[in-house]
Amino acid sequence: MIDSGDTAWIVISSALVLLMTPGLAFFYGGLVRRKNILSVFMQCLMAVCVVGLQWVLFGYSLAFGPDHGGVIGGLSFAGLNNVGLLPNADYAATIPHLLFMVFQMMFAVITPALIIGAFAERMKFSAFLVFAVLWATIVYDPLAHWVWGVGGFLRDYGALDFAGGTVVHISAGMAALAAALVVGKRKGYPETGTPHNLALVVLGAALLWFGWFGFNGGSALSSGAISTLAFVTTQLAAMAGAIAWVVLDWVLAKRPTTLGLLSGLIAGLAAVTPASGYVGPMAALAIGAIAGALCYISVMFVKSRLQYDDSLDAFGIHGVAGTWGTLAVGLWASVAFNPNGADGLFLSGAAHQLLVQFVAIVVVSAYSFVLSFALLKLLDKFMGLRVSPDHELIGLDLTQHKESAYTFLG
Amino acid sequence: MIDSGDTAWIVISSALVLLMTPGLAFFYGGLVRRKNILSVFMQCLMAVCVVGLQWVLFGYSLAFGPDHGGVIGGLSFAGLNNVGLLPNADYAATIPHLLFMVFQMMFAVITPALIIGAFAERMKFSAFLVFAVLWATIVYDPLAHWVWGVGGFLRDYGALDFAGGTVVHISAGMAALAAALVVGKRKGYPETGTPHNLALVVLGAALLWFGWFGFNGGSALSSGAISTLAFVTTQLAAMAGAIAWVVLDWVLAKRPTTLGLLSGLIAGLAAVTPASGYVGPMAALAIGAIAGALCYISVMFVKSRLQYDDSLDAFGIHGVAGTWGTLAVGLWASVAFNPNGADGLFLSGAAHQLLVQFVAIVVVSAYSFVLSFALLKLLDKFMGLRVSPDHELIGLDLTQHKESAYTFLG
Amino acid sequence: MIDSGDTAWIVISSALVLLMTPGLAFFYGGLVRRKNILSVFMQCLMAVCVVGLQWVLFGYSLAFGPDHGGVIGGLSFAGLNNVGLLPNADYAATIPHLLFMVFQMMFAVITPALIIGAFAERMKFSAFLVFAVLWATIVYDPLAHWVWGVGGFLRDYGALDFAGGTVVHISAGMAALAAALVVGKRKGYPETGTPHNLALVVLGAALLWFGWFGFNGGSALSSGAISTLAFVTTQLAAMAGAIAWVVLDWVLAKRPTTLGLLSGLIAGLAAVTPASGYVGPMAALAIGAIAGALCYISVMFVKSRLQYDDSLDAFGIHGVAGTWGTLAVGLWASVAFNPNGADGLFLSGAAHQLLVQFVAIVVVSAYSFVLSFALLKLLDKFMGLRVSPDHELIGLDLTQHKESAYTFLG
Amino acid sequence: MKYIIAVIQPDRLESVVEALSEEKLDLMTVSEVLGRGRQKGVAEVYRSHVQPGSLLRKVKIEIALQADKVPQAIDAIKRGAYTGNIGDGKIFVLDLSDCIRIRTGETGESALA
Amino acid sequence: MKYIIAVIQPDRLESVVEALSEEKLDLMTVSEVLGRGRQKGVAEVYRSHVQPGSLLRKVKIEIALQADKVPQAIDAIKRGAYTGNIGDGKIFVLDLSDCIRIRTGETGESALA
Amino acid sequence: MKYIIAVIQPDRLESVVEALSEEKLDLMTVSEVLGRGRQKGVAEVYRSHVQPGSLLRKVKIEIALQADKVPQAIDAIKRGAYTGNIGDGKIFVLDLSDCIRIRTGETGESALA
Ligand SMILES: Nc1ncnc2c1ncn2[C@@H]1O[C@H](COP(=O)(O)OP(=O)(O)O)[C@@H](O)[C@H]1O
Ligand SMILES: Nc1ncnc2c1ncn2[C@@H]1O[C@H](COP(=O)(O)OP(=O)(O)O)[C@@H](O)[C@H]1O
Ligand SMILES: Nc1ncnc2c1ncn2[C@@H]1O[C@H](COP(=O)(O)OP(=O)(O)O)[C@@H](O)[C@H]1O
Repeated sequence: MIDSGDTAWIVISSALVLLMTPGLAFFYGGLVRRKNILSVFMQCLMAVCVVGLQWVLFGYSLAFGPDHGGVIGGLSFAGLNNVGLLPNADYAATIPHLLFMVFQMMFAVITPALIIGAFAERMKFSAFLVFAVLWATIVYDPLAHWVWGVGGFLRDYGALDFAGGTVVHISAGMAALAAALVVGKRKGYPETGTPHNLALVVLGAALLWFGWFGFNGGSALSSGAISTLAFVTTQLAAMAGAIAWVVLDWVLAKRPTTLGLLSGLIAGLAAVTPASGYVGPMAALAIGAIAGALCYISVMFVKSRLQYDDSLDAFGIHGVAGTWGTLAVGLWASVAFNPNGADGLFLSGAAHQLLVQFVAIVVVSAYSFVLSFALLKLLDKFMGLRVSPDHELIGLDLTQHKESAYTFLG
Repeated sequence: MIDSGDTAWIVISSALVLLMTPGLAFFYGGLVRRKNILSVFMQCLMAVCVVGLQWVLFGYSLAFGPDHGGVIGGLSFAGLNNVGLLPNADYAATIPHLLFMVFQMMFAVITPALIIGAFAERMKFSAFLVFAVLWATIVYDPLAHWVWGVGGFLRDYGALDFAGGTVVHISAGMAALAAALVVGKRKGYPETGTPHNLALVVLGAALLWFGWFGFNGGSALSSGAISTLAFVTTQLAAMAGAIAWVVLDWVLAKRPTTLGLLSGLIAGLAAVTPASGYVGPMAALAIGAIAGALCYISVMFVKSRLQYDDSLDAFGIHGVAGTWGTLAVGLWASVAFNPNGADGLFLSGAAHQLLVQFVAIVVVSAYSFVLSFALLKLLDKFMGLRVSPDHELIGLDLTQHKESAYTFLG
Repeated sequence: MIDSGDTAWIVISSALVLLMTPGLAFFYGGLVRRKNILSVFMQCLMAVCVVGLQWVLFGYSLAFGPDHGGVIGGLSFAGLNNVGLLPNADYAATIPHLLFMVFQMMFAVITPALIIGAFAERMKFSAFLVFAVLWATIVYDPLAHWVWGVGGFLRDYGALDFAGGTVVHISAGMAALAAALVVGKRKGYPETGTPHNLALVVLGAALLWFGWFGFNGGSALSSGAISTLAFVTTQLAAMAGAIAWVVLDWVLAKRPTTLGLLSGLIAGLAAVTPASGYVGPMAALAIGAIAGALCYISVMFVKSRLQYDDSLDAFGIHGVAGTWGTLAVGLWASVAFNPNGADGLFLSGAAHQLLVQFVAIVVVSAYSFVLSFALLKLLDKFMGLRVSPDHELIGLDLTQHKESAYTFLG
Repeated sequence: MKYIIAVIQPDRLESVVEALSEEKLDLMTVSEVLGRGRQKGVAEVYRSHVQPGSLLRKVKIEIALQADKVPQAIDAIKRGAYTGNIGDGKIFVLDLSDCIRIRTGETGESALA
Repeated sequence: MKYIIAVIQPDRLESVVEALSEEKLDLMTVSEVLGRGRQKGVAEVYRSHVQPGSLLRKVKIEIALQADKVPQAIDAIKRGAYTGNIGDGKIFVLDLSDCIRIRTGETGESALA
Repeated sequence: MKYIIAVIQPDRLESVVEALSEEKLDLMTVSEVLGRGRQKGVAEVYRSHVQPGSLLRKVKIEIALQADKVPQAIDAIKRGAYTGNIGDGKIFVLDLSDCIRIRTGETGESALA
C-alpha cells in the first residue's frame, strides 16, 4: 500500500540527491583553475544524463533485477519493464516501484561524477563519457547488486551499508585512485594554482550538505524513526568532521581555513553515509570527527608523500572516509536504534560485524580498483584519455567546449 | 479530509516552484552582459512580488473562482475571500484550499518572468512592472481558467495540460515572440556579447531543474503514484533533451557546449511539463530528445533566419518546447499510467486527443500572441518600453537601478 | 504515534532551515568587501558546527529539558539522553523526539550567525567562536526556554512567538546592536565600499527565502492547516516587504534597487516569523509592508543619525522587524486561523494580547542586550575582539584564514 | 618605435580591433580599467545610501609599433571608437626604446610585428 | 607632457582621487594590479598545503598631464596615499610624446584636459 | 632609468618571478590582460552561434629599474617565460624619467629599489 508521507519523503529525497550532482560540480568547479571550470560542469552534468539513460535502459535491472547467483540482477527490469507504479515489496513496500528506481538512479549518476575529482583539468570529454557509462555498467551496477540487491552475496553475508559507503564512496574513491595513476599528473604539478573561486566551492558544499539529507535520510525508504535517525547522524557527523579539520588546520598550519572546514564537512558526511541509519547520534559525532582527522592525514601527508595527482582529492576524501565509515558500522551499530541493523563491537563486545564490514571493504575496494584500472588503461589505448599538452595549457573550456565561463570584459 | 503526506508534498512543491524564479534570474542573469544582470534580477524578483499581489487580490479568483460562461472565474475568491484552510474538493480534496491557491500562485508569478528573456537588456523597469501585472490579468488568468478551471472551455473540450505546457510555456513563449517584435533589437545586435558568467547560468539551470520536480510532481496535487510518475518523466525528459542538444552541437558545431547542454535540459523540461502526469517513462525520453532537437533548430536556424532579437530565446525554447510537449500528450498519453488522462495516438490508434491538443495550442497561442502584442504596443505608446540608447549603452543596472553587481576594485 | 506525513515535513523543514545558514553566508558575504568574504563564510559555517555541538551536548537540554522554575531546562536531556526516536508529546506528538531536537538545532545555530552582520569585516575568528558558544548558552538557550519551553515563564504568561520573532530575531538583533557598540566602527567608516558581489547577495536571499518556508512552516510541527497557513503568510509578507522598500527607494532615492528589494524581503520574512501561524493572509500583507517601511527608516535615517556601524544591518533589519512582528501578533492574531493562538486587538477589540507581546519584547530585548553587551566587553578584555588595524586593512581572509576567495590570475 | 595607450568605451572594442586589423595592426594588449574623465559617473545607491560614483568602466588598448605607423593607428582607433559623445576616450603616445620577442630573442623593430 | 603611473594601496584610492581633485586633476585611468614590493605577501593555505604568496592587491592610477603640473600631482598622490607603512607605493613618471582626444580630434596639450 | 613592460603566458608567471628574484629584481607590478598576437585565438560557441575569439588571456609585468639592469631583467624574463611556442610574449622597454617612493619621499634611482 502506497503511503503518502513515505512517498512525499522519497520523492523529495530523490530531488535532493539529484541536486547533489550540480552541488558537486560547483564544489569541484570552484577548486579548479578558471580555464577548466566548464569542463568540470560538463562532466558532472553529462554523467547525470548518460548514466541516467544507462540506468533506465539496463543499469537498474543489473543492480536490482531478480538475482542471478548473488552477483548480478539480470535484464528483466531492462527498459523499466515491470517497473511500475505499484510498490515492489522486496525493496520498499509503501512507495511506487518507479520511485525506488528513480531514487536509486540519483545514486548511480553521482558516483561516477565523484571520480572526476581525480582527473580534473586534463581528461578528454569524449573519453570521460565512455568511461562513465562503462564504469557504471561493470563496476557500479554489480556492486550495488552485491550490497543492496535481494540475493546479493555481500548483503546475504551480512554486510551493512545504509546509504552507500561501499557502493558509492569506496567504489568511487578506489576508481579515483586508479584514475590518478593511469591518467597521470597535470602539467606543472604540484604548481597547479589555487582554487579560483572559493565562493563556488562553498556553494557546492552547501548544496551537497543539503542534498545529503535526502541521500542518507531517503535511504530509509520511508518517513519515520529511521529517516529521522539518518538525518540526525548525518548532521552531527558533518559538524564533527568540519570541527576536526579546522582544529588540525589551526594547530598544524596555523590558521583555520575555509577549504579545510569544507573538506572536513564532506569527510564527515561521506563517513557517516554507510552508518547513518544504524548508529546513534553520539557515535555519529565520533565517526565524523575521526573521518575529518583521517582524511586530513591522507590529503596532507600520504598524498604528498606518494606524489600521485588526485587533483581534488576524490580518493583522499571519499575513498578514505567511505572506508572508515563502513568499518565504523562494525563498531557502533546498534539494534536499539535500528532493529534491521546489527550490534557492533562496542555494543555486543563481539567483532563479528566488524569483520563482515572489513571483508566487504576489501572485496569492494579490490573489485573497483582493478576493474577501474583495467578499463582506463584500455580506453587510453583505444581513444586516449588526456587532452594534448597545449590544450591542457589553454584550458579545457576553450579547447574541449569552445566556451569561457566568464567574460573578461563586458 | 486533509492528508498530512499530500499536504507535505504540495507545501514543499510550492517552495520548489518559488525557487524556480530566482533560478530563472540566475539563468538569464548569467547570460546577459555584466552591466545588465541586476536588471534581470529585479524584473524576475519583482514579478514574484507584484504578480503575487495581483494573484491574492483578484488573479486567483479570475482563474479559479466559480466559472462564468467557460471563460473567466469571477471575483468571489477576490482578496482570498472563501479561500480557507479546508480543502476545496473541486481542485484538491486532501489539502487546504489556501495551499492550492499558493501552489498555483507560484505558476502565475514565474510565467511573466519567463518572458523577460525576450526583451532583456533594454526594457524599462517601470514598463516591465505594468506589463507584468496587466499581462497576468488579461492573458494568464483567463488561460489558466480555460485550461484548468472547473468549467473552463478548453478543459471541458478535453484538452490535457498536466502542469502548464499551454498555460505557462506556450503563453509565455508567444508573448516573448510578440515582445521581441515590439521592443525591437538590442543596439549592436547581433554583436551583443557572450554570456558574462556561465557558472551563474549553470546555477540557474540547477535550481530550475530541482524546482521543476515540484512544478510537475506537485501538479498531481497529492503524493503517490501520479506525483511519482511526473517526477520520473520530468527527470528522463530533461536528460534526453540535454543529450540531444549536446549531440547536435558536437556534430554541427564541432564541440559539445555547456550552454547547449543546459538549453537542451530546459527544452526537455518544458516539453514534458504538459505530459508529465499522463505518459510513461519511455515516452518521456522521446519527448525530451525531440524537444532538444526542435529547440536546437529553432534557435540555430529559424531565429538567425528571421532576425528578431529574442535575447535569451524565451520563445525559441519555452514556446517551441511547450508546443511540442502539448502535442505529444496526444501521441503518448495512456490511461494505464493515469486514469484521469486519455489514450493518445500511439495507444488508441485514434487521433482524437491529438486533435484536441492541436486546437488547444492554436487557441492559446493566438490569444497570447495577439493580446501580448496589443498590450505592448499600447504600453509603448503611453509610457515607452525601452530605455534611452545611452542608458542601454551604459547598462540597465547603473541607469535603472543605480547599482553595479560587482565591484571592480575592493 | 509517528505520522509519516508530519515527519516528512519536519525532516525536510529541518533541511531547509539548515540551508538558511549558508544562505545567510552568501547574503552577508556578497555585501562585504572581496577581502573579507571568506571570514563571513567561516563564521557562519562554524556557528553551525560549534553551536550545533553545544546544542546536542547541553544546549537543547537547557532550552527544552524539563523546566526549573520557569527559567531554564536543566540537564536531563544533556548529551541527548532521553531524546530518542519516540515522540515527546510535550512538544510534538506525531514525530520522533530526536527530530524535534534537530529541527530546533537549526534555529539555535542560525541565531548567532545573524549577529555576524553587526561586526563583519573586523572580528577575530577565535573571539567569534567563543562568543557564539557562550552567547548560545547564556542568551539563546534561556530565551528559548522562556518562550517555547513547557513551563517557560513567558510561555505561561501567554506570549506568542510562532517561529522565533523574539527568540531568534529580537535576541540576535539586540545582540547585534550591542556588538556594533562594543566592537566599534570599521576603519574608514562610513567609506567602507559597496557590496562586492550582488549576485551572491541575491543567491543568499533566495536561499533564505526558500529556507524560511521550513522555518515558519515547520514550526507547526505537523503537516496540515497550520503549516499551510504559515507558508502562505510567509510568502505574502515577503512580497509585501519587498514592494514597500522598492516603492520607498523609488520615491526617496529616485531608483528602485536590488539591495533594497532584498532588504525589504528579509524584513517582511523576519517580521512575519512570530505571527506566521497565528494571523491570516491579509494581515501578513500588512505586517510585511509595514516591516519594509520600518526597516527602511531604521537603516536609512536612524542608523546614519546615530552613527554606529552595524555593518550589514543585523539590528536594523532583524531587530526592528522582529520587534514589529512580535507586536503585530497582538494586533492581528485570530483563533479563527489558529485555535492555539489568541485574538488580537483587531479581532477582540481588547489590547490584552498586545500588552503581553509588548512585555515579552521588553524582557527579551533587555535580557539579550545586557547580557550580550557584558559578554562582549568581557571577551574584549580577556582575548580581544578585533583584528589588528593592518590585518583589517589587508583583509580578514588573508590574515585570519590565509586564503583568498578569488584568484586574480589563472 | 612608439607605444600607444588608448582608453576607449568598452563596447567599441570590437570595432577598434577591426579598424586596426584593416591597417594590418594586429598585435595589441587589452585590459579593463576604470576611467575618470569628463563623462560624469553615475551615482550608486546601496541600502538607500547614495555613493557618488565617479569611475566608469573603460577598455585600455596598448600597441607597440613603428613610429611611422602611428598616424595610421590613431586614425584606425578614432574610426573604431568615435561616437561623438563625451567619454569616447583618448590616445596617448609614448616613446618605446626597445622591444624583445621572447620566443626568438629578436629585438628592435623586427620584434614588434 | 608627462605620463604618471602610481601604484597605491587599494583603500587609499578614494583619498588620492580627492587630493587630485583639489588640484583640479580630474582625469585619470585606474586599474587593479598585484604588487610585489617590500611589503611581504601573506602565504596562503589550501587543503593544508602552504602556498607562498608574494603578490598583494594594489591599485594603479595613470594620469597624462602637462609637465609643469607633475609636482602638484605627485604632492597630491603622496597626500592621499601616505600612511607611513611599507607598501604605501610608488610613483613613476614617463615622457608623453602626444595625446589625442578621440571625440574632437584635438592633439597635444589641449587634449589632455 | 627604464620601465619594462612584459607580456607573458599566464602560467609562466611563477617561473618569471622566480627568475627575476634570482637577479635580485624583486619589485614589480602584475596585471591580467588580453593579448592579440600571432597566437591564434580560439573561436567560442554560444547557443550554437560561433563567435570568432581573438583575445587570449595573458599576464603583464611592469618593472621600473636602473638602466644597467635591463639586460639582466630581460634575460630573466626570457628564461622564465620561454617555451618556444607562439604566444610566449614580448618585452617592451620605455624610458623612465622619475620615480618617487610615497612612504619616504625619496626620488630617482634610490626610490626604485
Ligand atoms: N589626462 C588623462 N590621464 C589619464 N587618463 C585619461 C585622461 N583623460 C582621459 N582619460 C581617460 O579617458 C577616458 C575618457 O575621457 P573623457 O574625458 O570621459 O572623454 P572625452 O575626452 O571624450 O570627453 C577617461 O574615462 C579616462 O579613463
Ligand atoms: N621597481 C618597481 N617596479 C614596478 N613596480 C614597483 C616597483 N617598486 C614598487 N612597485 C609597486 O609598488 C608597490 C608598493 O611597493 P612597496 O615596496 O611595497 O612599498 P614601499 O615603497 O612603500 O615600501 C609594490 O607592491 C609594487 O606594485
Ligand atoms: N606590438 C605589440 N603591441 C602590444 N602588445 C603586443 C604586441 N605584440 C605582442 N603583444 C602582446 O604579446 C602577446 C604575445 O604575442 P604573440 O605574437 O602571440 O607571441 P610571439 O611573439 O611569441 O609569437 C600578445 O598576446 C600581446 O598581448
